[in-house]
Amino acid sequence: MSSTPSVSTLPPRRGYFAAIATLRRHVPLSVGLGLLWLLLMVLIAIFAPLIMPYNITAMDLSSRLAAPGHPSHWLGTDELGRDVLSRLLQSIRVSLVIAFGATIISAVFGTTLGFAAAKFRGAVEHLVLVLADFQAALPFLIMSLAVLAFFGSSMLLLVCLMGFYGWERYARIARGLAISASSQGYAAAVVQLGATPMRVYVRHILPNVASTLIVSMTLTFPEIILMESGLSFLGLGVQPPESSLGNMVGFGREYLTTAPWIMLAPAFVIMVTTLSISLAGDWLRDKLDPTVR
Amino acid sequence: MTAPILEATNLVRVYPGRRRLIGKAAPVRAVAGVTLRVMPGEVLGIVGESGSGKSTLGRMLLGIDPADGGEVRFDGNPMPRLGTSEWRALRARMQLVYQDPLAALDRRLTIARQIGEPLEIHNIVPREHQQARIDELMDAVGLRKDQGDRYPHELSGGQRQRVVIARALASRPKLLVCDEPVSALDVSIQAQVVNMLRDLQERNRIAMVFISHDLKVVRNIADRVAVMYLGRIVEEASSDVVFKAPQHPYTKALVSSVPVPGKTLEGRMILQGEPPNPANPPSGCVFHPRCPFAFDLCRTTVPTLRHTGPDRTAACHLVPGDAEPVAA
Amino acid sequence: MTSNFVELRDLRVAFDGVQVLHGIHLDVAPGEAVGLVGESGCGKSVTWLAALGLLPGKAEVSGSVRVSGQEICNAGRGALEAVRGGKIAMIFQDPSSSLNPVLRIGRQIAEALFIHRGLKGAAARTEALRLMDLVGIPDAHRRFDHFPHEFSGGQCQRLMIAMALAGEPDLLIADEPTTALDATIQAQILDLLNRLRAETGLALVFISHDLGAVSQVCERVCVMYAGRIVEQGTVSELFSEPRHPYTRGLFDAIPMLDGPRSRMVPIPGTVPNPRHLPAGCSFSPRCANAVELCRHDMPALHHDGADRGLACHRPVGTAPGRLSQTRILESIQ
Amino acid sequence: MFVFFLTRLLRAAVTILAVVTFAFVVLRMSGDPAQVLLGPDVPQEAVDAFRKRWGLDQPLWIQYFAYIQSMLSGDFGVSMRDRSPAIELVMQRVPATLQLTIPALILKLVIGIPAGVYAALHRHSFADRGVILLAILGFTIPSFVMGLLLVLIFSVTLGLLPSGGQDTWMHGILPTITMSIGGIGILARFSRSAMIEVLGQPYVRTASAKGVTWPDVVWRHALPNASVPIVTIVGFMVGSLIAGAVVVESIFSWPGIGRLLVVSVGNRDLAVVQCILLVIAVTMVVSNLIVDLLYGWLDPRLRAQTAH
Repeated sequence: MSSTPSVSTLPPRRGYFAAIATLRRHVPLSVGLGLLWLLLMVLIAIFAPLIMPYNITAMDLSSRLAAPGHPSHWLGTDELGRDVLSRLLQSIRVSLVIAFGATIISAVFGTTLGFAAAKFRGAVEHLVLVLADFQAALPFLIMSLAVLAFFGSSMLLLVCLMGFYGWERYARIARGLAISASSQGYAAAVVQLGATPMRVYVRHILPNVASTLIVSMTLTFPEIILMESGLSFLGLGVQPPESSLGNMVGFGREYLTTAPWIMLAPAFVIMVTTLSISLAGDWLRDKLDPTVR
Repeated sequence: MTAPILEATNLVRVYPGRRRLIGKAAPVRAVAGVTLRVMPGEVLGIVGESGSGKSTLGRMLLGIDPADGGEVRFDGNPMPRLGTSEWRALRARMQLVYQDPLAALDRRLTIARQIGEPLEIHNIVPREHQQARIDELMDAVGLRKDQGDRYPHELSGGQRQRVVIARALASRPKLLVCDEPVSALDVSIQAQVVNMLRDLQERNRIAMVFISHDLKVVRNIADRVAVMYLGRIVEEASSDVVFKAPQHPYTKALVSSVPVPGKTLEGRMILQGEPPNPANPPSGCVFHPRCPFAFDLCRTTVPTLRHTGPDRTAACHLVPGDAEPVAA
Repeated sequence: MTSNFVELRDLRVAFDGVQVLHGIHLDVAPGEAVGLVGESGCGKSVTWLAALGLLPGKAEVSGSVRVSGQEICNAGRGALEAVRGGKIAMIFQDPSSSLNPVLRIGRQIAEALFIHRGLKGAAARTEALRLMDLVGIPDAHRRFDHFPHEFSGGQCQRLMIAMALAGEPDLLIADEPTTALDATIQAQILDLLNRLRAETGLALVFISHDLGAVSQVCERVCVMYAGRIVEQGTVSELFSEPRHPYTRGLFDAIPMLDGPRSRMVPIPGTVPNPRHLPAGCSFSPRCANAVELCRHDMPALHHDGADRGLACHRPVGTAPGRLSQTRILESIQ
Repeated sequence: MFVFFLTRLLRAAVTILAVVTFAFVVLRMSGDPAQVLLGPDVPQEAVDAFRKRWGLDQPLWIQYFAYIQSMLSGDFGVSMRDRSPAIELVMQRVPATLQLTIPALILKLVIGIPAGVYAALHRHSFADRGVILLAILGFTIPSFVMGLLLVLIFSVTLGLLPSGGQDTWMHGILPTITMSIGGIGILARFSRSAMIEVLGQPYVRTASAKGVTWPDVVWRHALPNASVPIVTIVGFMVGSLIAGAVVVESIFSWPGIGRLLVVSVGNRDLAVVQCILLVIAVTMVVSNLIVDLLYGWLDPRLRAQTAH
């Protein structure tokens, strides 16, 4: 009886090139390049130990501070004659692992607190509010500095600490969306059908807020990279002999006048990576935001 | 004589009001002592303007909003507490249809899965027969079988409301509360959905509470109509007579304010002023500040709901009625 | 024949290449009240937003809009601003969000008074208070310095009307002014519009989906469907003798308040998506009268008589069906 | 308004107490300051004497209450390193930090907000795209990278500006620019989206419909509404006037609070670190408080809800 307007019509599959053409139409060039770069970074993070030409601590004292383009050290060497390329690859791995782990922790922690605040209200909500106030009162870098300095830096502590970065953003989003869904929306409807709270949160609310949370993760992720590299730059993050992007920049700073490449290579990687994630995140948000469509 | 499926006595719902700058919060009595009953297979219409408490009342009848006073009995038994497993089990027998179907549907699940959700939750139909039941429901509300794997945003407003109704009917409930089910829809679609609701209600002998601000739609679907003003029922009668010969001045004004195509405004009874703030209701009859017929008694004494004729009640000092009020 | 205040000619609007308005011809004479009726998405609001240049930048508008003979379609900012508020004022559906939330209500009205009449200070205040009184805001003195959120929806709509009157316009466009309001408040606002028209000789364009509301304030009605005017005529002509099947369907779909409790009479199907308009007459898929011709040929709007117009190959017979006839007669009485 | 102000003040006090407690617990639990300060080879008697001297031999909660009590009486402890009151050490450094952060804040405001508003008013134009791209670049480049790049270009290569120190106003240029770039990007992006949001609101259409000229629509109707969200970000920036310079001060050897913090953390100078944390928390909390009050002033709708 009633005719249905066909809203989404998927393009027919016409092979690989058609797929690429479709992709080109839907993904702007800058975002595409960003995504490619991120893919490269992920591959490096996974395969770094296999593709590193040298051990990161291997010193080649005969060719210290070699400039990029050196036949056996493409990106040059540092003050101890260590291969910059190898250290860079390892640093990407370390920085990405920390940022990734921390983003996950932060998202899980924040979302859980947000849902708890929405479900129980009252005292739980107040507690979350106090925690968020606390976080707002003490800049994260300052707090991290204090904690790291006095507990000493370890990889585990660093990831856990960074895992507190940005949790309040997830908590706020999760709480807001859960409350709006429960007041008049789909979650209220499902409760009214007789569903248990578990079913409501796991089957309905979580999948619905997931996209928004993922977009937040694209915001948090580069910020955590920046935070970790900032700490490492100040000498309080990743400790030698281990190496991260920030700590490479920090040590390279000493040789700014004589061997700027030590610092420039990791600085470039940080910039392009955070830029790529930001571009991809913006694009993703526009795609997922129903009001834009 | 059959027993009512739903019986509400002296229902009260109080919201903690917005706090003032200085002083205490004024509580808002959204529902201020409502008594009503619905017989099996009967359609009770509730009309009123925004702020009259009709939506809150609907939610209280289903036990979704707890009562701060009075009680709701469903099928002779008191309403279990919100969130208990008995309460959840009872959902299979009473259902709600919302005003905004897009908000009430999970936009990440296909409509077939959503229609089938009550079956899963209440374990009503064995898994292998669920699909058949879903197809049957979709057919009953006028959706094609191939639309089952669509998502809510791919449907029109009318179709979405059909999905919500199908979902509400999945567990074969005995009571359906519809809160403004068609007011978000276009005129031409409204009629489709109302007709469908009426057919389903008659076919399955479902008792229904139909809440709306649209008198014309209520007139069409309800057997009996209750008119609400500021948390109270001011008049109740069969829908055939209540709009034809309204007794309460507010009902008269409501009927008079319905714009009828081809009729001009002249000779209409146009109420002055706006509904008062529920946090600070007027003394006496809450309608008296807007009532063209109000006299001294109205300003001091709250009129009680009395029988004013066979099967009809009104709460007005000007309408002669029984000596005994209706509710306890 | 000459002195139309506003003349729309072949007005077309497209958003992102999707045509939503397909050539609107419409005249408004001075002091006249015209209703624009149709379901959501039919283009009734877009018509006037486009005419006044109030659509967002991505909208492509073409055609001609003449106000007192002066062309303003796609005119410069200055030309449009000279017309807006001063010659043509507009009020909107959702009064509460249509008032600036951070400005005091008195200031918002005084702003319009300054722009169009150069009033300032005490003079502006006096005049603003008079307007607030005129539209029925009780206690205007005390509420002059209140913010919009301190007024109810109905009062916000009254304030919108006061603000619209501040420029002493010749035409007021009311875009679903009562849709968001309660029935008793709706009646008040309609009454107010009628009173103002009687007192000031203001012309009115009343945009609504509610045939009932339109018939209470308008003399002439245009019915729109899918971006086109499909039928027009005086209220009495149109309501006693609707010729277009869609108009008829709209009447039949309205349940009656009195009379027997009968099944409602819906129009089958749904409003078409402007991206995928059916071929031929846009209404043909939902039309019981449609024949092959309707499915590939778009009927043009033919005028017969001064105000009567119809765009249909297969109009409903002049003698309407029994059910509708009784209903319409009932409603005319 | 009064009730709102009181509850907000109470929340601020609770927050500051939480910060103090956090600082105390973390710093005291992490290790023995006596050992750190005196070195590993000092005889036990000396360590004990040091502990007694600083009250470190008492149970933790007594130390905590003693700490809070002395703080309430205006005593923020004494630096273990040079024996001068911690609060004096900290306060001496505040002007140097403000010399960088206030000009940086002004740069952020006068460049960021107009750029964002301009982009919003000219959506989809070339300028709009340019602003977005520069803004994203601005806040994705870490300040230490930006700082070092600027040093590399202006000091090392061109030799125009000094690379570190605080001797002349020339020394302040690079750190100020470094510090402002990220904020400019954030403010530009935020102002742009706030403005776009507001321009789509019905009341802006109303203003146009009543004949308000376009510049007045922007100035009198759109901007005041857009300023509500922008104030949040600006408030946060004002709050971090003292805390926001840690990295930049380290790069340019600028003797401000940030440097002091990094050095004190390295030395485990408890009193100084706690004092800095407290000063930072107080500025943040106070600026948040002011932002909340400003909201009420900017948006009358919130004034009505402030009791909650």
